[in-house]
Amino acid sequence: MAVRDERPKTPETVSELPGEKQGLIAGAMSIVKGFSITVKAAATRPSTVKYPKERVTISPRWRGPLALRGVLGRDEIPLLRGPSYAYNELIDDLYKKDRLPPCVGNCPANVDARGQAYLIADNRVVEAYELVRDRNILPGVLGRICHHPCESACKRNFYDEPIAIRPLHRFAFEEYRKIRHERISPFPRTQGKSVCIVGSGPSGLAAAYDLLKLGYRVVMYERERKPGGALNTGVPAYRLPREVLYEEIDDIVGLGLELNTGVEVGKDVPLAKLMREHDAVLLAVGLQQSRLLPIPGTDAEGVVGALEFLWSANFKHEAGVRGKRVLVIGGGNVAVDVARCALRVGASEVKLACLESESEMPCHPWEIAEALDEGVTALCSLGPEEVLTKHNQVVGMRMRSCLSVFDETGRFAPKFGEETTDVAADVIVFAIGQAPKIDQLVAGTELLVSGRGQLVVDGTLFTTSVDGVFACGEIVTGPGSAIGSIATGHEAATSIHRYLQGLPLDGDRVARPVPVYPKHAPADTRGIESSRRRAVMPMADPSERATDFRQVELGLTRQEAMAEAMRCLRCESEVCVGCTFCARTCPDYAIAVERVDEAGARCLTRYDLDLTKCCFCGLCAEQCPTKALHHTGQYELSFWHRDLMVFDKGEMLRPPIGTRATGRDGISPPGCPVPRKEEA
Amino acid sequence: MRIEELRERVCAMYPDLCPLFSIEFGDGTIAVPLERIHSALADLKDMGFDRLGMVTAVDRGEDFELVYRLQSRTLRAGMFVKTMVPRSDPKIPSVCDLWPAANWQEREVYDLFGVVFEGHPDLRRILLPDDWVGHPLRKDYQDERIIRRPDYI
Amino acid sequence: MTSFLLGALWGVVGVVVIAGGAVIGVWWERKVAGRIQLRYGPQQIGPAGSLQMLADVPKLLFKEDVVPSGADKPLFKYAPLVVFAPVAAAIAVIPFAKGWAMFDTAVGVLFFLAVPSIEVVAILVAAWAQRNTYSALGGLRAASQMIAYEVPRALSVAPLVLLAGSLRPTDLVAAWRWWWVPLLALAFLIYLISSIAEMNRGPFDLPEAESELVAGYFADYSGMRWAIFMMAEYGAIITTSLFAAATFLGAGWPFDGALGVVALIVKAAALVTLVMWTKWTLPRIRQDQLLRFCWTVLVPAALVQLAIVGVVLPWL
Amino acid sequence: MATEELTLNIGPSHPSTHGVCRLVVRLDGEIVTHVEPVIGHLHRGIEKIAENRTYLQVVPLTDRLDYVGSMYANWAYCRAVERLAGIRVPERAEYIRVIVCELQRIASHMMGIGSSAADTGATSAFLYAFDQREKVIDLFEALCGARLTYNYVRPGGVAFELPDGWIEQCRAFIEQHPSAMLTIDEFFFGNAIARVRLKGIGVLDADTAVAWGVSGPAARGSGVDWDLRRDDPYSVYPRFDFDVPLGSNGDCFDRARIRLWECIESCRIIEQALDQIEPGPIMAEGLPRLLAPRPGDAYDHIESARGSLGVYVVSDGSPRPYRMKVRSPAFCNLAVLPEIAVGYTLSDLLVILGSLDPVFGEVDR
Repeated sequence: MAVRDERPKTPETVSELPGEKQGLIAGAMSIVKGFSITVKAAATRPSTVKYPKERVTISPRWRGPLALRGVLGRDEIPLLRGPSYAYNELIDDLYKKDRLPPCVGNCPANVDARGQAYLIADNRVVEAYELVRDRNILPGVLGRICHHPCESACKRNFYDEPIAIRPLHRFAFEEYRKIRHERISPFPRTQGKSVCIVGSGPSGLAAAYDLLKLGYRVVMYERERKPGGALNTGVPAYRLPREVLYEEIDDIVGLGLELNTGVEVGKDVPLAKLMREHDAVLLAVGLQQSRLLPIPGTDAEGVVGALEFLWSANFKHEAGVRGKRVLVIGGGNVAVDVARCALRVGASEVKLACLESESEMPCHPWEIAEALDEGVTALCSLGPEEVLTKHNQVVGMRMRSCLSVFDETGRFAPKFGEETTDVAADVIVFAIGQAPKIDQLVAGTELLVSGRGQLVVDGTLFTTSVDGVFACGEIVTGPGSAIGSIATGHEAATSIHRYLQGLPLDGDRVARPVPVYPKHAPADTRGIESSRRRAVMPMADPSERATDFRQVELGLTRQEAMAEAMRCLRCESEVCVGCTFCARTCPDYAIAVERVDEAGARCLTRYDLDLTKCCFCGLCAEQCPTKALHHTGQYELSFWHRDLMVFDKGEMLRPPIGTRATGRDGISPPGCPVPRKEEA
Repeated sequence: MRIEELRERVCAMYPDLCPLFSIEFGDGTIAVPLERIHSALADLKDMGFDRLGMVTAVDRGEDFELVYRLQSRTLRAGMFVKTMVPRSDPKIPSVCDLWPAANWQEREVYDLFGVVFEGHPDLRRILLPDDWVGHPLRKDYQDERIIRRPDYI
Repeated sequence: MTSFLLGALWGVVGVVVIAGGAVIGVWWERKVAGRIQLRYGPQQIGPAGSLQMLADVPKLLFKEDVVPSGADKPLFKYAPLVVFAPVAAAIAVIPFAKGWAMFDTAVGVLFFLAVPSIEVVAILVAAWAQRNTYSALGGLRAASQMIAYEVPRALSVAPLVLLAGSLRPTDLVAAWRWWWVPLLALAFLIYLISSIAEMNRGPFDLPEAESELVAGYFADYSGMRWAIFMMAEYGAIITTSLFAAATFLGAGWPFDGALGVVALIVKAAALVTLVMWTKWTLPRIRQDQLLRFCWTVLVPAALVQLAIVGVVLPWL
Repeated sequence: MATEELTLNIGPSHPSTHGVCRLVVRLDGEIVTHVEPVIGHLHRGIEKIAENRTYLQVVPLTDRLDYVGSMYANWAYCRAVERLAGIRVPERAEYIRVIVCELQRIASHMMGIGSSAADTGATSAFLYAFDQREKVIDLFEALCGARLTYNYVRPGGVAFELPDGWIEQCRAFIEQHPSAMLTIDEFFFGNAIARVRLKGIGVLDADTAVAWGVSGPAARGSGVDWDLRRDDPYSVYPRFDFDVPLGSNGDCFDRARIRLWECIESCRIIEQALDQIEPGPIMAEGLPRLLAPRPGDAYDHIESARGSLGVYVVSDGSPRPYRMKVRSPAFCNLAVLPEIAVGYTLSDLLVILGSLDPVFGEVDR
């Protein structure tokens, strides 16, 4: 670059100027040169501004005195509500405005957990349940089994501990349960069209709910005698009592769903017939088959798939492992479920072997921790090599040490070491994934199936190769979480709605934003008051609970739940909740916050900002979880009385266009830069 | 110079203090008994530590930990020299004769901790007024004007 | 009696001219300094801030008249007037037009050089009266500086007197020819430099060097008393410039009559601007350097100029 | 004639003491025979206050140390805390830190040159320097919303991402800055009066400078070739190519003019940094709100505009530092004033003080 070449070179010593001369003449010359420089400077345009005419602009990040946008007890927070076909737009809009609460953003179905906590804290528990049910069709179920991505994104992680969003779902359901018959009435059928849903798992139910709400007739078919899909067959009963599931599905039936159980589509009713009878068909059949590994010995007696094992454990409470040593292969949640079930159906010893190291295990850490509590042994960094058999009967498994599971790019590419170990076992359960089994289902239709036995589905619109046939749930996404399936159900319902209304399927449809939230280190909870701590979920005693299928988590009491809901910071709502973190962060103790924490009458009673102490460091507004506390563009902070420098709640809530600092309430002095509109 | 080299040179000079040489947070630190502090600092100065970066103290309860930070231009290294001064009799020889830079630094430590530097040419308070009572950076310093911080974090 | 009344009238006119000039001068200096320093200077009151001083003068008038408790009160109170009076008096002898000055005296040049020098006594008195080390230092500096620079200043005017053959300022104006300018360029420069030093302006503003002595000899003055010091300073700039414009630069030349007065004022204004410009361009010199400069450079140079004029005089 | 020494009390409120310093001066005529700086008028006990603040809350306090160069104190403190807590700072954050700190060096040196100019009465040169400083401050305002106390560098990274268009503004600034510097060079350092005022005044020889712990431009003016950016490299400085300007006489002229060349070198560093900076995170991942490093002590120093600025932090494992000590370069540099000011005139004394460029927020802490 030319500029770089012109850059002056640093001299050897700065003591001498280049071409410097001594003497009177040189001195006079330097003075003349000085005059030439000042003349030139006087001729150039001044770099200051003509004040009233060329107004000073203030940078958007200006740290002026603080103001509040809204306050607890005065302003409602916006509840995220909307028909499913417009919900993504709502979320996307909030996301673009940087006003999407992390719990909502991190949830695959964007359940309004913030609204739930708000309503529960306001003692409107049933409303809270119904708000959640809009996006999460089975709050009672998910309140027990969800892997709660909301809680891991919760901003409270940064301060102390996350809000117990999942137990609150459960609590809301327990409250709702008492009066649920009053609250259920069928949705009016406003559309003449009907939709058939195959499978009654979470995704199918979510789609059914959306479609019922939109006024369609919805007919559902379920293979098993009881509805619920994988929730019914796969989830162990100690985590999910079946009556909860059935009750919630009953509610949907009450909303107008025509549910046919014990009917296997493809066998009892051909799919082609359903496609003719209904305007649209949604396949939500899930994954039915456990994967096995292509290693020697898997055909031996004593090798079982996880789904089969769970099915028999759940329904028969007997899986043929009583008194036997069980080895579970896999490190996922299903593997942990299998291991814990195996203990409950009487296995003498349960081991869990996985490729990953302890820290990399794909299952949720709290699951493995609970399993270890109950007596499961985890063998990490071991890859299955061969099933050892004796007379076609399993006696153990040879495992090879695994050095690394993923390559540099993060793809699955395990590297094995030389060492092998033999693990003795009588039963080996493979919990390494599930696969779809749909050949019977699609027989007689034009649905395309890929070479690996998978249905060909568009991953964003959930359409299949046949017009009018849609798919959702794990059959599309592969093995995943219940809440993820529910999210696909909503998307599929949107597609079906648009299809039936004759709208283009993609068109102006907004894709769900996938925000990335910072990972927070576990907060240092030393020195934190107990009132700020998360409600502890009461648990059954590990040694007792491992023997039967009673629930492990016992649920929150009403008092605990209310207190927990009040802990919610209502992130990004721009309504101050009086969380006091600004006061705690302030290095000068310039802020004093007090609030009343009574259900139904929660309000902020005091918010004082002492500007005489404020050092304008901006830490308080930076960490404000609700963004209610923000800087204003004020800078002429002159007051005619010292007392006026203590801003009380009313002052903090005034529109920040001219504080009383200016001497004229609410009016900017002439020439005072007006804050930008979005700031105001 | 790398710290290991520095460690070797210091150890060669003071074999008995070698176990007290620790490397923590990327800096070499040597703990020296109080009675040898002046000679040790003088030897280190001869070794090439021509700059006295700072002199400070830490209130460790029974003792004050005096911390000298040395910096060398020729060795391209920095190191700490630490010594314990008993709280009951906080006296330590001054190093003003080695580095004039210690003059104000020691006055500051005297001012804020009350450690007396023997042989200092002008040991007076420096930051606080001459009539101030007490030494504020001591952990047991009391003053009714101190605003209590809230207990919560 | 009439001459006394006339004198009083002219005295009032002189004071008004100096005070008004000072007010305009302060505004103009602030504008000049502003533009040199990449600023606008006053801009809020009146067009281009020109009414700024109208706002400042009442402010100064209404300001509390603070007298330090340790001060020598009578001296402290009346010193400013004594500072101002000689400066105002000096304007009386300035030939505004051919053959006209308020007080046209045969020793006008001498009057102009001598009377303002009384200021140094007043400054010493003011400095002493405050009982303040800074002002004492400033006063001492001022005294040494002003007395020293009297010499080159007087020497630089001497060639004019030689050429005109008279000490009457109106005679100087009448005798002026255009070629005096190149001939007396050196004298003019010396006059300008020594006048700047004489009136304690930058770069020779050591007596009031704000970075060392805060405000030097008027450190403890405030309000109107302080303003009188400022007025005296600006008055000195104006009289000096008017005198230089009238004598060195040919008064109203090339015009006559009223237009000539305008031309004189324009020239004087240009000189005033030059004086201000110098202050805002150059750093401040040190006391010993200042005096050395006076005795080793200015005085010899003035003598050289005098010698040149003396040599060429017979041929004119 | 009987003469007597005059004792003059300069400050603590005096236009040229660069803050609230009091100098007790004994004068023989105008010649200074004895000078004793009396400091502490701005002592706020920041080290004591820091013991009662969390690690994050200390950052705004460090702003108030060297209020002409807040970024340095922020950075030095954050480096010490990061060392103590074992935090790895993302590369982008390191680049941003280098850029803002070099800008800060320019802003601070503009103050230094400007005050050298103002002390000698060259008000216009002072304002030309401040014009440049203003531009840097505007950049900082756009960056973090504050013009003096930035609170920008935080343990683990920096507080805010660079705003849109900031890099272009920054480039525009460093394009014009060297030529503006050369103008000041010609205007002030080339001026005969300024030269006689600065040359040979307050001579500090290299050995005295080292023995008194003088660092930064004040030491480099005496020819002490010591710059932490080059000699004890930290952050990403080894990746940049830059020169360290040196003086040879150790007088006020060298100390003042060295700052001017350091600004030009800073432009070089900023330009390279702006070329090399890449997108990425600006904050270390997974930082808890309350840092509670393991017990121990850590020291780190950086080359601030005034010299080597070190921060020594002792942790006892709690979320508040057990002890924080600031090794302030201005404090050490000021200590040498009585050594170099005696024998010059009163006018020179303040020029010498100005050439050491002390900031009393940092001296008194």
